[in-house]
Amino acid sequence: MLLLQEAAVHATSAAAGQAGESFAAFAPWLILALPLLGFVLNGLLSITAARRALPALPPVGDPHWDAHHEPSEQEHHAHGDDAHPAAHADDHGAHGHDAHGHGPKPATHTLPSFIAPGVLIAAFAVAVVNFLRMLAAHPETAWVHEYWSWMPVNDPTGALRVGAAIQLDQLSMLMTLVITGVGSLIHVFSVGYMKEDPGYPRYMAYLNLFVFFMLTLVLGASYPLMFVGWEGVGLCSYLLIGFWFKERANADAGKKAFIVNRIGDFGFLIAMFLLFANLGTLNFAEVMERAPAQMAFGGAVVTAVCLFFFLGAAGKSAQIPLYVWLPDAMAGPTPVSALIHAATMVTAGVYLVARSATLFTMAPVASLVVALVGTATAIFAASIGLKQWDIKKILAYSTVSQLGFMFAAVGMGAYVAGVFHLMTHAFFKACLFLGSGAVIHAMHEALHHTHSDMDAQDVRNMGGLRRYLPVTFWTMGIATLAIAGVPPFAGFFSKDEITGAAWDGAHGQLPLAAGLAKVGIDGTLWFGLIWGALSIAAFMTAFYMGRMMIYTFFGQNRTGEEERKHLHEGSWTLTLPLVVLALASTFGGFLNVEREVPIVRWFDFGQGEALHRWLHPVLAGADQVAEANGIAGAAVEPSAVPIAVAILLGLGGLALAWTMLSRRALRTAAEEPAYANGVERVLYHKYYVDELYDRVVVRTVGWLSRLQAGFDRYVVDGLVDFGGKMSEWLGVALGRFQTGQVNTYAFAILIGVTLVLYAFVHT
Amino acid sequence: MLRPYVPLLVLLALSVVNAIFMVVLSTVLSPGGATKVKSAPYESGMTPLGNPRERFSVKFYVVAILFIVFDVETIFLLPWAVSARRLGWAGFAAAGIFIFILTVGLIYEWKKGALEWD
Amino acid sequence: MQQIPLEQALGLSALLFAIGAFGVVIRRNAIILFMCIELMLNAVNLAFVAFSPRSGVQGQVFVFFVIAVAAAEAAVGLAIIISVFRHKESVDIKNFSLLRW
Amino acid sequence: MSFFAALGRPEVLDLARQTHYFWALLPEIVLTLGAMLVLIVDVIHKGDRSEPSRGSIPVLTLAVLAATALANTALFGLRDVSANGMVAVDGFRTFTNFVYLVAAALCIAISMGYLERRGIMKGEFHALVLFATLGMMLMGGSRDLIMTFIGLEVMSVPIYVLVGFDRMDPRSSEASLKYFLLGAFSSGFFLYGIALVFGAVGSTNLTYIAETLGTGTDHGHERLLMAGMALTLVGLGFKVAAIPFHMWTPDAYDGAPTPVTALMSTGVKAAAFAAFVRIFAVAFADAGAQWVPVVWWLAAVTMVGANLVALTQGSVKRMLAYSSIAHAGYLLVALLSGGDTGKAAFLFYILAYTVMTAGAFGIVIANSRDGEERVTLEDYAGLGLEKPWLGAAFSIFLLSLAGFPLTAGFLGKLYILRAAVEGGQAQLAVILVLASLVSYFYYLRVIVVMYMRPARSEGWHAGAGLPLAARTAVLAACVVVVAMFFAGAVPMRWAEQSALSLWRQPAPVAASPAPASLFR
Repeated sequence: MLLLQEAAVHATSAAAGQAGESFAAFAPWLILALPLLGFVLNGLLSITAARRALPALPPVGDPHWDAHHEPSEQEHHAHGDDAHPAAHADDHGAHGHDAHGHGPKPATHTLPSFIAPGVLIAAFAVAVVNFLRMLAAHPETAWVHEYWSWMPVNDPTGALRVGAAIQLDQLSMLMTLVITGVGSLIHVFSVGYMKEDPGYPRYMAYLNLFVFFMLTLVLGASYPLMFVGWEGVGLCSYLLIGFWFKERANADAGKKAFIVNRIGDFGFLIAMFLLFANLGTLNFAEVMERAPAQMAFGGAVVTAVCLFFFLGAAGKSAQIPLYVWLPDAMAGPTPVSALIHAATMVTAGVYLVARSATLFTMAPVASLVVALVGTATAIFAASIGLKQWDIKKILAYSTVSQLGFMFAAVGMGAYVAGVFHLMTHAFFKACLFLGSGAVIHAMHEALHHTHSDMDAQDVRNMGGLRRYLPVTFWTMGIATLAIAGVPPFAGFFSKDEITGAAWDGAHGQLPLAAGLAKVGIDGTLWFGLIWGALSIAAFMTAFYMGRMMIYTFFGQNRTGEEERKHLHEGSWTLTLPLVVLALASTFGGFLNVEREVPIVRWFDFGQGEALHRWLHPVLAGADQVAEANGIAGAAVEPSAVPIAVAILLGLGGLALAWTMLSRRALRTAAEEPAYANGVERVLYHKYYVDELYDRVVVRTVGWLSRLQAGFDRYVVDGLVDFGGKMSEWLGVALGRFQTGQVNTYAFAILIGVTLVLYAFVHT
Repeated sequence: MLRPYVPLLVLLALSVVNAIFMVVLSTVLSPGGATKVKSAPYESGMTPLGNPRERFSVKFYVVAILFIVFDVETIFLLPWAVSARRLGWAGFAAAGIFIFILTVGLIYEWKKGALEWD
Repeated sequence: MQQIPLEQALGLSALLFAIGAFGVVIRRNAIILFMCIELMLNAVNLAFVAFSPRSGVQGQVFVFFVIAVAAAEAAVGLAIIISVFRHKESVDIKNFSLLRW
Repeated sequence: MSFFAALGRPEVLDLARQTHYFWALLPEIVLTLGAMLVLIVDVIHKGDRSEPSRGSIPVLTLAVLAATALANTALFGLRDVSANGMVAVDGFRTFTNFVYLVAAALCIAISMGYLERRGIMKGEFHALVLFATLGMMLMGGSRDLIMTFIGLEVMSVPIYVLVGFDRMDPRSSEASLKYFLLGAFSSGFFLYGIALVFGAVGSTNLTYIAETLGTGTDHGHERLLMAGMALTLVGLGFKVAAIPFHMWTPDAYDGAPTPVTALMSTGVKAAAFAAFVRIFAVAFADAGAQWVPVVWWLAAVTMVGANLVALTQGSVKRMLAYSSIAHAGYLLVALLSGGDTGKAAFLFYILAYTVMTAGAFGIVIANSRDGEERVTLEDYAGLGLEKPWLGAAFSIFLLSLAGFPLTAGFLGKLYILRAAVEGGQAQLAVILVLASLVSYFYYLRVIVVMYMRPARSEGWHAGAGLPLAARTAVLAACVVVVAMFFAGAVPMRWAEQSALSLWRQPAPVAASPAPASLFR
């Protein structure tokens, strides 16, 4: 009730308060409140379900995943009859295969199908209303409203004031649309994909909670609030990766993600402290206002802040060296991979950098580091993707690689390009992941009918699926063209803008190039390198995506005679989101077309570069910094070279894949070796980075913790024993020194007393 | 140098003298010779013979504890009694509160049965 | 009359306190441990009395409080020792190591 | 508080007038009378062996605590103009008094059912809890070192008994003996420290000490004062369980009946910290150059050491004991940060910590059965699935202890970090962050086990649960933990005002250092 009143009050006050602008937000709190409501309702349902269904609860296992792991093979047979039909009964009902006799589902398992997508679609609607209003008004300043004071107001020092405040500007608006829009589609897909799982309400509750935190992350008006969302999405990601937690590998993957993210969070926290210590505020608006005045351009402080923020971003967005958790995160249900580990959460790091554009513009060195790390990640992950067999692993490395592209963009100061690629990537990667989900779903169901223990995710076991899954094939095909960078699909434009920025930088035309020159670094060489590396990565992208499509959908089917009969498309809840996302992947790129570009000059999109103009107010601070320091980029000479190269590489990669692989007679996973030669072996094993980390980091930590385990036992007691020895030596007068528990403790206290006394008397 | 310690020495001497004096006095004044019963140490009615490892009843202990607590009470009451007039009603009230709290403790012990031997 | 110098009284107090503290560290009979603690408290009492001429008569009042507190502690402490004795038939603290690390 | 004004409460207290002590000590007086009432009522009922009366004792105890809380509100808005009263009359005392009362009430609430199960349902338990609470209030609210010492003993002696309350359990007795011996040992050091400070400054009155140190008067006994401060620090360090004075903590916490563990890790620690603040951050404030480096090391070692050792614990109860040591380190950081922000952060955190820790122990109780403590990690496997409410509540408490967003613990840690950064203790802030990163591991491990491992056997958790009153208390604790996050400004504002009042003591230096005691 209180919230409603607040909303009514602020709706009027905001309308009156925004001087000169007529943008009046429409209950933006609803965008946050709706997913939270969904979480609460689904959570209650899940608790009820867990309580009631407890004795009869079948063992939980991942229907789409478990066959993939060797240790689970035996188990697979043991509990297969319980877990698998539960996951597939949706289609079985129609086809009359299901002999397992599940009765009508209880309300706890039917209501979430309406609640979870319902709240998301409603939130999306609210976001659209706000978007239309913002489009009409195009306010130059961010709309910020504090709902209540979260951290103290009458702080005696007057320093830190953080309110529970929403910031609505062009950037957060865009992110909100992507999250709620793509999120709605993935929720719908989830209904089809997950509704037979015993943990269905719990799944939907987590998913809703994730969306809530993700929206908190993008809508929060300060770094601490962003951090709340940041931690929250991490938690949800952890819960969802380990959703089928009975499988040890899944739980381990969840833990891995969580722990790696903690390292990043450490960076985020340190960056916040540094910012607060230097600026005395953590609200976005105030930080961006004070930073140029209170911190030196290119100085150590702002560079440190940016680098620590980037450490946080690298953890969340899976950049070198913290990328290792993301491929393992594929242990979660496939819609989760689509939503969290492709479309939204992993892009939070890009959002963080774009949100802090002012700071990064002030720190050219940090920006260059971001760009270089992004580029290295892009090419590194793409090369691993060349030789993976698991369809989700291919997409996972592809995601890491594409995130590298985004970081390369925001690092080079091409914030719009980065955000643009973030958006198009959300479309086509979500489409690809959901498509792979549909494939796995179909494969798994077919394999289930013959009780085959083939791996449902290995492309070697697929082949020729386009005949059985036409909708999936066409939608994934479109998304593949998009990610490969074939014009006029979405990915082409966004990727071209990134490589174009690198090209410009190599010619000294980027503000960052001028900024680097100002601190004494010649950036042009670096930018040339970035351009080359990104081009190669784009080529690899086209190749491995082509490879995945060819192995999955073309050639002979390798699933098996009997299984083949059961391969078919899923229900409409599975296909509809695919179609919508494919459409978005087709047309999304035209949002930001440059009018002057020769090849697309034929299309006329108003003034062109809509996204640039849309995001301009958000980046105004960064532009001012650049101008004030005399590093504003020179007028960019449009060049056809990078565009021509980009088109050539995209098409070339696909063509090469087709010529090399389409004739190849592949055998099933059981027969076909995973790799043929040394290079392939290294790629297949992902450069052995996991093993390296295991040796260097995990074992060291394990060793350290065993050391700590022994600390109380050996060191403290050892100290006491040492003290005992000393006393024996001293103790002719004192008699024997007897160690016993209470004596030991008293002795420790006595040592403490001695130290404290010494410290006091000698200062 | 040692002058300030003279009172202490006097105290020490007096206590030694007193101890010797008591022992001598009882030897001189005691009638008759030592029988076996008479030479046995006096232990408040307990028979002093038997296995030294034999357990006492815990009642002894309870009574001892009660004694300590109520004994210590006097160290507060004695200084108060000495200057009761100067402290006036405020002092009286304070002492009253003190005794009241002790009384509650006594009631508790009584009801608990700590004062009964069996 | 001339007073005992403060240094000497404090020295004695510190010595007693140290003896008590060392006793706690090296003895293993719970009752003796407790007696050592009482010795420490009485060493403090001596210090209070020694400070009294200079810092005010409260020093002597504090001693009363300390004695009373010590008596209460003694009552409780001995009860605890008895309760432990009933389990172990011993008051040797070396035997008490059910709880560790 | 016009209610108390109508009863004749003066607006301004002058503790030189002894009748004013009635108002200054009103909560303590109510609590004393209530505790004696509980004691007597129980023993009288026992006379007629009427078993049904058993249930009324906890209710009566809670009523006494409520009455005390009400009496505590009489302190709102009171000012104290006397220089040398034995008790402080300020917002800091009001705030911390509430913390002790909350701790005691939670302890009583979660003990319901537990005592019966272990066959130790005796009225003395409740009376002793009340007396211990009285000791906490005296210790944390005192403005005189001797009063602090007496408060400490009034608190500790009942706790010694409570730790060994389950006489049939050798672990309980053993824990009691260890805690008693080491507690008495450490209070010896504390008392010696008091004696030396008394000798050096000439008074045990905290205000007087602060003024004397503040004016920089050369009292000519620098060494005595230093040694006195050092030994006082040791005594307090023991009670707050800072490393290296912590070694009793895991044993005593582990062996004690769980509700007592809850009280020890919350109320006792809060009282010791309140005294710590009053003695070090106020009275010895101007000797900061001497004690700050020492306490800095204590805080750093405590945070790092406790978290590392906690990693290796297989028992949840023992893990919580080490966690409580680690939290002592965090609170020391708040204390070191100095200034009003540091004190306010301290108050906020101690409140949050009390609620979440007591709640966590409530779940430990819920998970144990007829006389049998189920405290190992394996005992918790599957709890989250079979008892979703218990699992959810425990997760909330553990996440809060770890400092996860959406909980009071997160906000509390953030306040401490902010205070530390402002107060120039940035290194400590970094250590705190690193240490709590480590702590995530062992807190989350429990949650992982609860949700991701099957129970030991079919129906293993069938008997887990709490009686209604205890359930209500745990639920309330959950709500408070979450509410303190979302409405963090409300308790924070209160904490700030309370912290401010600590520094706004009027207290002009009186000519005579003599405290206005009853024995004047």
